[in-house]
Amino acid sequence: MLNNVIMLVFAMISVALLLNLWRLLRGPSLPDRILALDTMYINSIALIILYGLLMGSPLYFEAALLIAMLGFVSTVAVCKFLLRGDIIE
Amino acid sequence: MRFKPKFRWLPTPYRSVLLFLVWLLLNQSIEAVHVFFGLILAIIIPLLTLRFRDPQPLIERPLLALRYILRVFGDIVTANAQVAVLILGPKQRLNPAFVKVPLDLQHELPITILASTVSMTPGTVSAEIYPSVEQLPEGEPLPQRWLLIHVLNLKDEAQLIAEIKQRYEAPLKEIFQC
Amino acid sequence: MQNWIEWAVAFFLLLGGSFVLIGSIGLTRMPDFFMRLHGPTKATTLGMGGILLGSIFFFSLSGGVSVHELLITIFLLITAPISAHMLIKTALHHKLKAITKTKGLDNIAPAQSKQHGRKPLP
Amino acid sequence: MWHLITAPVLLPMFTALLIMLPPIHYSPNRRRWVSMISSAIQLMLVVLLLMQVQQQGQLHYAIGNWQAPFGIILVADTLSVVLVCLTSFLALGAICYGSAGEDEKGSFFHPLFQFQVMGINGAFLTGDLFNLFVFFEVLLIASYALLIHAGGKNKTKAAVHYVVLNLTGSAIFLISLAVLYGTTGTLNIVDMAQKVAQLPASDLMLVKSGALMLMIVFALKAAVLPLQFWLPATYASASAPVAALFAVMTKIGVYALLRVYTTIFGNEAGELSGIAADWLLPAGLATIALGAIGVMASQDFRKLVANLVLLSVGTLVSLVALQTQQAAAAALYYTVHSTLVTAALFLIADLIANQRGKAADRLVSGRKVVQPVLLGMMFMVGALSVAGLPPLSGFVGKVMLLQSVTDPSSRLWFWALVLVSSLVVIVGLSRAGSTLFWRISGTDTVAETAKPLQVFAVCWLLLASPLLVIFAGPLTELSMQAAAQLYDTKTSVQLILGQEVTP
Amino acid sequence: METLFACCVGFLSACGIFLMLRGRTFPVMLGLTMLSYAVNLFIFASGRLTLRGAAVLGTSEQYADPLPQALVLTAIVIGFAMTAFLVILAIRARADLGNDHVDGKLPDADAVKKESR
Amino acid sequence: MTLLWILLLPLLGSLVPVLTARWSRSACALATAIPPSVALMLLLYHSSTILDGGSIRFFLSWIPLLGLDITIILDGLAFMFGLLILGIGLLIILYARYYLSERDSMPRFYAYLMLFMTAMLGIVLSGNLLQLWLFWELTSISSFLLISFWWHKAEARRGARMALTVTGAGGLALLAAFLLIGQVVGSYDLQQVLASAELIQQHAWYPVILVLFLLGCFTKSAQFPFHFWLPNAMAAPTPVSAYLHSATMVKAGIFLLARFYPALSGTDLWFVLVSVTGLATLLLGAYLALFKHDLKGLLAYSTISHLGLITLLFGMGTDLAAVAGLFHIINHATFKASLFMAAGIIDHETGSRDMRKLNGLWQFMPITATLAMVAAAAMAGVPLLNGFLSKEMFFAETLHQHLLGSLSWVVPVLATVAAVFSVAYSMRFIHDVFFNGQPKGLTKTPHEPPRYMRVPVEVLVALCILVGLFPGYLIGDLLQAASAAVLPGDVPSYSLAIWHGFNLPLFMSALALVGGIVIYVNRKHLFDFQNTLPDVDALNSFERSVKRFAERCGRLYQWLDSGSLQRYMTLTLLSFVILAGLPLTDLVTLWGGREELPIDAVNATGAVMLLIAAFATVLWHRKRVVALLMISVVGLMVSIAFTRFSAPDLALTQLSVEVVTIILLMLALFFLPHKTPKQSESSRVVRDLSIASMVGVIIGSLSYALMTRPFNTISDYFIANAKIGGGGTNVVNVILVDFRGFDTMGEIAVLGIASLGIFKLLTRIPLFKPSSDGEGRPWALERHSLLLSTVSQSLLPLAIMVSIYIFFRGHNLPGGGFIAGLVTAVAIILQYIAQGVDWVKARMNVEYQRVVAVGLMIALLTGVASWLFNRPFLTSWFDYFDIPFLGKIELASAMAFDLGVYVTVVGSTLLILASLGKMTTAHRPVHKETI
Ligand code: NA
Ligand code: NA
Repeated sequence: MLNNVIMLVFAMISVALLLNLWRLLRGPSLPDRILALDTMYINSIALIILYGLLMGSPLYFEAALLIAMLGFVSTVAVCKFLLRGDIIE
Repeated sequence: MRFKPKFRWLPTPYRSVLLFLVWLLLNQSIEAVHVFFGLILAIIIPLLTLRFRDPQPLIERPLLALRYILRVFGDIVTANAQVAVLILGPKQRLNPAFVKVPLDLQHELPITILASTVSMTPGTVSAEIYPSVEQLPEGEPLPQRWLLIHVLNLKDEAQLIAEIKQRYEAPLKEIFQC
Repeated sequence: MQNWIEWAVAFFLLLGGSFVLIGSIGLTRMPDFFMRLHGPTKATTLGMGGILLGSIFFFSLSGGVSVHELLITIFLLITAPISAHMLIKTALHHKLKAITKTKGLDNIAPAQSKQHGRKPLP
Repeated sequence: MWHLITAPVLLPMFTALLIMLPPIHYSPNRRRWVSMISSAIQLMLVVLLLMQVQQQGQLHYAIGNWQAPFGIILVADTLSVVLVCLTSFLALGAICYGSAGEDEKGSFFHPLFQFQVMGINGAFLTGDLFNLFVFFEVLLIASYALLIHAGGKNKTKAAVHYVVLNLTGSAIFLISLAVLYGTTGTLNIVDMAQKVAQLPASDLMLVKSGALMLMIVFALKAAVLPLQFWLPATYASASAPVAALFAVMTKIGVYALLRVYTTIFGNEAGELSGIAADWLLPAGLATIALGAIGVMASQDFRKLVANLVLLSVGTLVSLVALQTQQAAAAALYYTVHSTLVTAALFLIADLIANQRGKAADRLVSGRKVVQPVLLGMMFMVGALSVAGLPPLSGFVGKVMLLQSVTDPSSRLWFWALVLVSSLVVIVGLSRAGSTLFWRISGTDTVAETAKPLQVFAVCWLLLASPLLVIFAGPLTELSMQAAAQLYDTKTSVQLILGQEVTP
Repeated sequence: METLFACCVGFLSACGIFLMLRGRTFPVMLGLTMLSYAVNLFIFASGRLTLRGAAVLGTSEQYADPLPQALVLTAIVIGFAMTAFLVILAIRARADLGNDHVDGKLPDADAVKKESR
Repeated sequence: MTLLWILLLPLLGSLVPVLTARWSRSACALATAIPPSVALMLLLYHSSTILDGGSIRFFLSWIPLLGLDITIILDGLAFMFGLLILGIGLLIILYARYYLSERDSMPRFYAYLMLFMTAMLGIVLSGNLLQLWLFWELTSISSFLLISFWWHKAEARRGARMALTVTGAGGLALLAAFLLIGQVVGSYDLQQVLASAELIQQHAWYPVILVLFLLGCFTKSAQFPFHFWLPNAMAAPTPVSAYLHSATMVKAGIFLLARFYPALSGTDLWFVLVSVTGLATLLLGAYLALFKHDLKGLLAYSTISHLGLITLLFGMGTDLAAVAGLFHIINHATFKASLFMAAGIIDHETGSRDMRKLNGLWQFMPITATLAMVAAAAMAGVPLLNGFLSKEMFFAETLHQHLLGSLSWVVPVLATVAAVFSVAYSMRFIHDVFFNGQPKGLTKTPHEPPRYMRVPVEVLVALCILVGLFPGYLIGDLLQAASAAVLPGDVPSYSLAIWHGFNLPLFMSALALVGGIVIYVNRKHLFDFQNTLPDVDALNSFERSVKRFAERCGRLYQWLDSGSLQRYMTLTLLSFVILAGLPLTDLVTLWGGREELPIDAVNATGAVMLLIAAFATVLWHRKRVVALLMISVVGLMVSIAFTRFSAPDLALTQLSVEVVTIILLMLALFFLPHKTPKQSESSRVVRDLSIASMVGVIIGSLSYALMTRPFNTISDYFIANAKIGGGGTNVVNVILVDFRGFDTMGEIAVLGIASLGIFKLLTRIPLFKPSSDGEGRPWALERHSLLLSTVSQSLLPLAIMVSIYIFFRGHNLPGGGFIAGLVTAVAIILQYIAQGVDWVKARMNVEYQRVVAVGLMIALLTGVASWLFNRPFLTSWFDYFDIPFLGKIELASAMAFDLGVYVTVVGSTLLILASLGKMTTAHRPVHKETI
């Protein structure tokens, strides 16, 4: 049963990722795209956690943690770029 | 309101506790080695990064803080259901709005917590805190500050403002005693 | 016991998955940027919480302890509002159009001109 | 004593780091002296290493005590150690020249210089293909940074091309390494040679593809037509000591070609033996032609010298393509000669440019140089040597390489190109020299005379040329011995892999 | 799966190469980044694809080939260093030469109308 | 050994004038003369052996591998030439002492002259082909220096370059010839070569060898059509002309003809090539000499003509002709050197060499005039002078040849014609200069030269007369010995008498004398005719053609190397397509037999996202920010792929690097345009697309082919030994820090160096700060967001905690120093982003380059530490310790190494990003900030 559930959730996340990609491509504005990218980062955390479940291995946890941290930093950086041009001032 | 730490070697006790827990969480173990190193790191890291922390009011009422956290968690869960409904429901029914909420809080940490809470709870996202006091000359009195929020589906502006102030801002003022 | 945990895992995973999906649907469906922002910021965060809880339960199935997923949840809870804040700031700065029926649009202007008597640094 | 083989890599690295740390980094003089003294020590150590190799034959050193083919090994045979000696000799000269003031025109001159030496030496000594890639990158990144030393539009412009092309080259390098690893399952050069010899038929073409890709990479580094475009601008715009050091950089490409296409795809590679020759020979010959054309076409002296480098590369690559022991020996001797003399010419060009006012090193009439006798003699020695005229080292090299070509069809082209290009070089250099020293316009103005360290550096490099002639007997023997060692893959396999090969 | 993987690698390389052939520094940097993704995947694939086999001892029965992974790690770091250098070099070139063309000068047709910024 | 000294003395002698430069001119000249005098004496010391027909040999091994050994052979031929070189050389030293003015650098002149003397002696004494070539080239070089002695004169520079070019080309041909000979014979030893005539002449390469050899000889000896350099070499000081261009260097080619006569002559090809060239040169030189108004020009063409004569003699192939050739070499050297010296005296004392100005000098300088007239008469072949004798022999030989078959009678006729012109120009030299009215427009009043300046001329003219009168007595033995050395067989009998009775040669001589006078008297018509011919100025046309050649090269080079990176890239990639692609076309199927893994929907989704994002990056690459976001997706998907295919370490690294790269690119974008202007023509786009797709197809195919093939790898060893040998369970990490730690050390060095380079790039950068973004929107006014700063402050300790965790687990689980370093760095960068440089700098004023150095040093010293245990560099060590209460703890040297990695990564990343970030702040690096 669990396997089927995991596959189902996989499908959900995949659809979510595709939706994010659609928004990313569609825009129309830059903030829209950044938002889409940020969401994509978070959704891929879900994806990786699910991989971990599927393989029964906790080895992928750090990747998820890192995406959470780094995705945040990169979103913030892009926003800062659009706001001020200069990220580090 | 208190800025000064009680112990010089433990300037931010709650942060240290948090770090200690994080270490145990990371290692998923309460073996002696990990506890030992966790303690050491929980003391050393705050000392190392102390300089990277602007003086902030310290938590005076930890229990209240815990209650606040639990309340916010609850709010997140319940309210997310509402948002889900809003998202999936017909778009025409939504009444988005920008609302400005006057702030009584003055310090950065409490304001940040408030703004974050607002963002995490249903239907609202913090947009701006203004005016910015970044370049405010020293000694000048702080002006009245506002929190601009975007609401996904506004029913009653006054009620929303009141709820935010009473449900979140007031406890924060208590916790930080400011 | 085993069975109960399995059910819990399934429940949390499905819950999480659904919220993640809903968040992304919101991102796709909503008519303007400000409204799109709500879905990912909240629903997705909660959804992540669900999935991570599911994961915690899952690994306890095999007898192990896996609680570090909590960290990710905490992390997301701290950062998601900030990301949202930065994004909406950017959107306001870019003067993105909100749909016409948005109320309080006049509240934006004062928030944008935030000089405080002094000239800003370059 | 058995760690001596690591010295050419570790000592420059250590020096670089030392120079960046207190208390050395405080004053320019300390940085200079540490750099110079360390280079001198390095030279002594590598000479010791050469003697060691002479006594004991090919040496190898398993880094981390992990034996080949599993760990990375350093291999010191005569070929590689001679080239390391060459690098150390050259580096000492170039550092002395730089220490006369050029080093303070930008930051980190000495550390970067030492890092580059580290990369070059590592590339010569490593016995592992991926490690070769790493050292290529070390020397490349250091060269990028050194190229822009002292700044200027031309440098920036040249650097963009140089960097982008080399990055492409690095990407190709990685792909070819992956192909070779994916088929042979190893990265050690000698081990790969063994594996290639026993390759299943279905993998042959894959390996060939990878091997030829590798040739692109090395040809790009060596600057062989049509991959040579980065060279003239890069060498001509780099500041003098840097350009001098760069003179050895192309030779690393040649060395890698020689190593890989003799050891791995050499005579014992079965189906794949000699796959590079068909491509390399025409490319090398065309490069000779291009270099000669470039020498005639050059509008300034440094460009001219850069084209001389190109010419020498063409010659060397043609020799490599011949895949004979004699050719390899000739290539080694010629490498030593051409590297030192072109390096010296870069320095001389700088001295001349400094004394000719606005005309600098452009081949137009200009101010009279302040030290005509000194610079004239230096120029003369360098020019004679590089043109392959007696009594300096060029002629020995030329005779040796002409003699080494015995295959009738390649001889015709090779001889024709080498001899005609020699003539063109004579014409080009005599034009350049007479313009630089003899076509005088404008009034004499006081310009800075060459500093003692600079003069020493140039003499140091130029001195090599007569020495290479006087001791040509033993040195050619040494080259021959190096070539023999290079071609003796069987002994290498035995020494490095021992009896047992399979893990 | 291998087919799909190979297609991705090939497509990424093609995209990277196309971008590297552009005339401005920024697309070249993008192309380089893309190409290094492709190269990294390529090296990685030279150890063959393995599901459920992270090369951590005791976690599975069959391990993915660890050596290409180590090589890719080295390649990633070196690629990062190189890209970083190129990026700053591009800035420097723009500052020194007044435009962001890889040749340091605008092609003739374009030289007439000034840079947009 | 004395032989070696004959060579070494002049070489050392080239130092003497430099050392004695401060002495008086006479003392300097005297000192310079000592070494060649001694050498001459040494040479004469051997005269008895040589004149008896013997030879002396000296051997010193030098470069046996090349067959180049120092071999000196003194035989008759070498002896004869040695006498000429040293003897005339000494006279030239004396002459030059007076010829050179105070302004000229006498030491420099003498040094060059001695160098030349050495080279020339080297040629004639060489017993080894390669050694001979060595000295051959040295003569070219030293003659270049001597011709360009007055370098401030354009014609001197040009003449020197021209001579160098022509003789240099010949030298290279000669080298080729020698190498071929060496390969045919199997030795470069002269005696062996000379003994292998048959071998050489029957070899298929003989024609090539001969042509190359003759190219060398003819260029040096100014034979038609390479004669043009010699007249232009007259820009040299006259002593040089007298020495090099009449007596010695130009004879080097002739010498070679004589030297290799036994080995190469005797074939039809030799006859045709040598004699026809000689004949043509003889005629052309004689004819043109008449029309030169420059005294030295006349002599130069006359020299060409006489060299042609000698060449013709050697070409005829009879033994007697060779003897005559040798004889004429001596004679020509004596009279031509004296004529040149006389011309130099005239030039010196009148300030002009133009025969149109020079007239009636007899009255001003009767002694010099007499000497010159005697020498000119010898040149004309007037009886009782040495020139007459050899010319007689020459005429006789022309009658005995069968060069042109039935037309062979043409040769003596043409020889006579040439002799006619020879008489005519000699007449002109005598009459036009010393008589023919009064000088016109001279700047000086002519007078006799200093006493000793005339001595050399007197000596040579005396020789002309004495040899003319007593040939057998004076020169017989020498000629005999030289002939014996040249001729393979026995020397034929010949008589060096003045009178052979009335015969055809005598008649030809008489005809020449009369004809010459007639022509000279009627020269007006001939001059008029000559004036109608186009004037060929060899010097200018040579300069022009060199210039045109250079320009052509320039254009060709420009065309090849257009300075366009796109073209370079295209070429590079095309090479890739060809070289990597061609072998693949030989592959029947890409599939290698390994079964594929099944595709699942999630992977397919990931792949689709990757492809779409990559495509979008390309599609929108001109909107740079958008492209940046798209490529982030690609990076993310690549990381996920790594996760999917069991490479967690890769995923972690890729992710961290990805984010840092994006931040970097964004920092960069601030200084770059935000949009790429549309520029590429569609043809270029199509071209690029096709290249890109070809490369893509090749890489994809290779990848597929690899993945579907089974293979054996050394990796099994790593898996087996990671724990027991490396002490870690994360095999990838153990490979990184242990098995292949050396790679990692190189890799962090690269990172460190890159950061230094970046720091360098940013110093003194001329900055401009855009005031608005790509759409012209001004930047937001608020610098730092309150929320962001507050949160980033609290994230820092958390991130550091995480990085410490990642660092420590790396050895056993995914993680390690590199990733930990990047996490730390990103956390600090977040502080920079959130609160700015000032804020961070106030709290942490670290010079990151120092951090980089420390990190690398830690890694390096960790590696070196294993030396203490007598283990190779980077040998790892680990052990487990039982600590009370805490339990078992593993300590490994790999951790120290990884710490180095960590510190380097933090330092480098921050150095890169913070340096760039600082560019827009008050803290931006200034020039002074070195190291
Ligand atoms: Na006259
Ligand atoms: Na006259």
